[in-house]
Amino acid sequence: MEVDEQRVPEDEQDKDFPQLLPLVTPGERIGHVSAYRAGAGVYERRGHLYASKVGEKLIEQDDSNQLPVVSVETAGLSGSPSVPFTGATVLAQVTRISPRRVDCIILSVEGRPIRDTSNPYKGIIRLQDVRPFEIDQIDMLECFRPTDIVKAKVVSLGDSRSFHLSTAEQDLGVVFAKSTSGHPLVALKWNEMECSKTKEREPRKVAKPSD
Amino acid sequence: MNVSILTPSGPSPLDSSGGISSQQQLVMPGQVIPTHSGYMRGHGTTEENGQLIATVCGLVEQVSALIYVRPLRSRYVGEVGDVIVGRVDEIGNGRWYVEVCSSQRAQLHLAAINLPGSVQRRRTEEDEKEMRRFLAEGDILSTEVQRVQSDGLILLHTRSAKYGKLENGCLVQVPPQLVRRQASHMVNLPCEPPVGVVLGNNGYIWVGLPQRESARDTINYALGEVTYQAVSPPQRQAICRVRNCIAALSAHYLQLTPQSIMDVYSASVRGKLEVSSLTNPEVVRDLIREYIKTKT
Amino acid sequence: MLSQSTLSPAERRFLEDGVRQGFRNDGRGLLDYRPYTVETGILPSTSGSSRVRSFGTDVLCAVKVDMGSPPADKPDEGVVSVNVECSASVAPHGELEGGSSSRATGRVGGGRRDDSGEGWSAYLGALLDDLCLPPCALDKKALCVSPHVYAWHVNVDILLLNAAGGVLDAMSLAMRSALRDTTLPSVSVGSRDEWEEEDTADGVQQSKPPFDVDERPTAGTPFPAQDIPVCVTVGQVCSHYVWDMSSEEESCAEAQVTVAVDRNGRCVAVHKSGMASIDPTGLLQVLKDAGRVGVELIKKLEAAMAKLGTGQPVVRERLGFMAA
Amino acid sequence: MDAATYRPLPPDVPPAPTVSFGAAERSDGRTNEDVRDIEMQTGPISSAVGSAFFQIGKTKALSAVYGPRQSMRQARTSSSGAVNIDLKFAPFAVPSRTSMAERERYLVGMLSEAFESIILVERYAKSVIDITCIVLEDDGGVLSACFNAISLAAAHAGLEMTDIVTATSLYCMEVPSDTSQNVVYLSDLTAAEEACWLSSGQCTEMHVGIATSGSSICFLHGTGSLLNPTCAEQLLGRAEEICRAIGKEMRACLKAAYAASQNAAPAKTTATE
Repeated sequence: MEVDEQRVPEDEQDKDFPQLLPLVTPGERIGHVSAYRAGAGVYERRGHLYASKVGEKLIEQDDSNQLPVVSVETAGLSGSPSVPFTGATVLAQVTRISPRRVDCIILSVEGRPIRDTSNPYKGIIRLQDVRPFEIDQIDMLECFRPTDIVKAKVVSLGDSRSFHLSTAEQDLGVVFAKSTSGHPLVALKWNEMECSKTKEREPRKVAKPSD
Repeated sequence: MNVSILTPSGPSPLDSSGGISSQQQLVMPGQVIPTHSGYMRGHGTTEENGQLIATVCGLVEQVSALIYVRPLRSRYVGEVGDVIVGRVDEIGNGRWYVEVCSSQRAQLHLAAINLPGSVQRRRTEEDEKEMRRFLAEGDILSTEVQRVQSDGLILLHTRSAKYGKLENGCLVQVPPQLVRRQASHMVNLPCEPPVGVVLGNNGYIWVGLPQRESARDTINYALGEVTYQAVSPPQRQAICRVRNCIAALSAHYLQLTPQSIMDVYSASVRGKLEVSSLTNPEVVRDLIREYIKTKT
Repeated sequence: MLSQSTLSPAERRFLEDGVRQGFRNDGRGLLDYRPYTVETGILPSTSGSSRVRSFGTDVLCAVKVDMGSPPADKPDEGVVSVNVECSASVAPHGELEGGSSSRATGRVGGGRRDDSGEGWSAYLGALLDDLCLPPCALDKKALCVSPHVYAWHVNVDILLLNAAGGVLDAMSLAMRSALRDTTLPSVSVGSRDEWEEEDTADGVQQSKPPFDVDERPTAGTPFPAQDIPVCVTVGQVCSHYVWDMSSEEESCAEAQVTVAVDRNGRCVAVHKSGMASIDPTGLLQVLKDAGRVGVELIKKLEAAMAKLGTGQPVVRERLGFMAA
Repeated sequence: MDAATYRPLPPDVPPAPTVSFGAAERSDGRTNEDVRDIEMQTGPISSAVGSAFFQIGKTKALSAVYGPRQSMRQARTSSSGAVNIDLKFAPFAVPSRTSMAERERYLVGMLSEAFESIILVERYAKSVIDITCIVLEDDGGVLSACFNAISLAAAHAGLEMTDIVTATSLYCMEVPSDTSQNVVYLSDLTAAEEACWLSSGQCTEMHVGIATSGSSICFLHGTGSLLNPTCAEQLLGRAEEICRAIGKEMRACLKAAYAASQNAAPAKTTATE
């Protein structure tokens, strides 16, 4: 049954919120499959694209040969809660270290903090996902320590308890850590950090700072 | 629009013979089984002060020296070489967990399948990520028992041309005891138009479009070959009639072989029975009564 | 109505193509029903009982009637309570948390919160009570023996032995035939003055007048069940309407509409469930067809009950309780 | 209930509800088609990811959304998220302190089925979305009030949904007038009207949840003798009108809330770098 023509009147565009992009609410039709590709916050049904959350309608043209992407962006605190998905870059805090894997809780997904911390998403970094080279000589304790904040990429949804994360790229790894004396550590080399107070050196798998 | 409400009717025509041939001995748990010297004790039995006692209710079977009791109704017990049909339940650490109506889920290792284009090489991390592309959760596949571990765990393999994902058809579930080991389990029934049937030893039977002859002979026919085909109405009628015949035979606890299915199929065609009427228990009872007459 | 096995994409495509061609997996047309097998009076210790089977779905219903006091806010009405029990084999989905599983299996009955599946059967009981026993179908005033003092408490217990699609329909059929099989014993209540005199003797405790019950079944009055409706469930599978779905079809159904129809074709209740939304025109068409199917179902049910009524004791003894 | 419990009469005892034809008013001054005035507000509960307050007449419902968060249970086939609705009647919501457990469970069963189809659960794999709804005061029409409160809270929480779905309750009754059997259509009864007509069985009730931008029915539950296609068509037509009006209000409310949160946020930077 084809959903017939648009019922929400067009003139409802937002006269009194001039400075924002046009606001949309779930269910409003924002385009046709032939004109746009669906981005975040958009769903497709029977050939039409509809907004799936409250936010601003954004149309980006990333590369010329493909259709522009329409998405619904929600800035600010009321940003829609995000769930880790395969390929997302996340910030996680290490909770437990064992020889073959590191357990951590996921704090933010793609820059968006997870606001519901009562029952956080858990992630694990397996030995073979820490770095791409010399996998057999890795000593987990030289890469991570509990309470380190790690930037990682979600590899797969894993099993029902935790997501599988990986730090196998240059810009992934420890982004913030505290030394044994309790002071913040500063990154020196890709595998070494230095305590800001006691200048003590500690081994870590450090994320290359994106300066 | 036909609606019918029946009242319970007489006993099923088979209460007397029940599909059990006379010379086989039906034993109850605790019953002593007559033995000959030098016999080997099989499953379903136990030994107490020199006597062989049955532990399950079933038929005494004898294979050379081995004596065992085959239970009338139980979950599927895997044997090496059995052709079975299974449903992928879960995918994890390099293997598919396949539901085969047995005490535990069977396992199909990544190494035990033909890769696309049937290239022969070591399985890499990449293949493990691609597993869902070959067989996803819920998919139905025909496979063979490669090994049965001591704890009953069944290991499967599909390293031959005729096994793989099943498409264009539906699944019927019957008690595993009704599908014995027989010459061919993957058969194209000679009804008009032909219907492909895969008789799983574990009681899962796939009824669908006939398997393509050509692809089955080559050794390296990979999983990906099976695709969706539109089913024409006459083909669909034949498939549904075969499906109902299998359900009829299973309802009256009769052995399922390509021959028995074809007999019931032709009986229902001779009797000009509508496919939908085969859902009516009374019509099914008369059909089976007639089928038994022709058999004995 | 309830199916755990999630179908594979291949089975789903085959089934949906069949529905588009109007020819289902077991050969039925979209409107065809699988035959029900109905028995009544199978539990002698109850006031009324029935058993309904249809190709895998097996429902047992028993009605027990006892004397109690009418509810405070409705002093001139009796009480009818419906209670559904599931055997363990039927409700294994209970441990699947939240509603996610019902998305896959497209079941009627809303989300299940707790682990043991009670939530689902309790919800089913409430749904059946709401759909099949609204005031316009059952006049509860007829259940009152004497206002403020005595009224019948009718307990309808439904046991789901096996579920293979169309559970709500089978339950409503079982409930209607059990209530039709029920007879209310004839009761004579002590006269008013006996009541007064006993009251002062006990002080505040307000006792009830004595009543005596005539146990002979022939003396009782039949339960007023002729207007109780029967549920008819329709599933929307790839925008076609499919009646009396098997469990496979239910797991492919995007939405389900259950209509309760009484014996002269009047739609007495309607309930939509399932994942997708339906359009109003489709709903009105379903209401029309449901009227026709419901009347046919009830007429056939009455005929079967009449036939059962005559040969009742003979048939049951010879076949045994759980006969095929 | 042997001893009659003493229950103080509510101060303003509304006069017994009367049924009227055409333009004549109902006991509280509304015509048959009028819906009680509606008030809604987003974000009353700051700790929740999203929350909403919905009031129609005197019936008040407060809903809050927590999650999506890690699902506790071992749900094997958890390719899609789960919606877990918990509904409670405040102890003071209903005049008599009877236990509302059964009614709560019944309403939860209804609501969760509907919201599993509205919220795009497949975008929240392996997580559960907990939604709580508290009925602060029950003056009739609780089911649709809770439905609207939850719908608004979910939208405010930024959950991905197919549409803004709103619900309303409609009734029709056959009133024998001197000329002919006349069917009267009423919308949105108060508790007194419900008590008087619904329990006696003369009145047919229908609760409808409609997706406001596509006008398809997401939720439907009706009982009563007048559910024949003609009456149903009338009821559905009125329901669509009312639901679309409520939906329009909700969209305006959500946009206002979003704009307010933007103005409050100092630098308006786009969320993702």
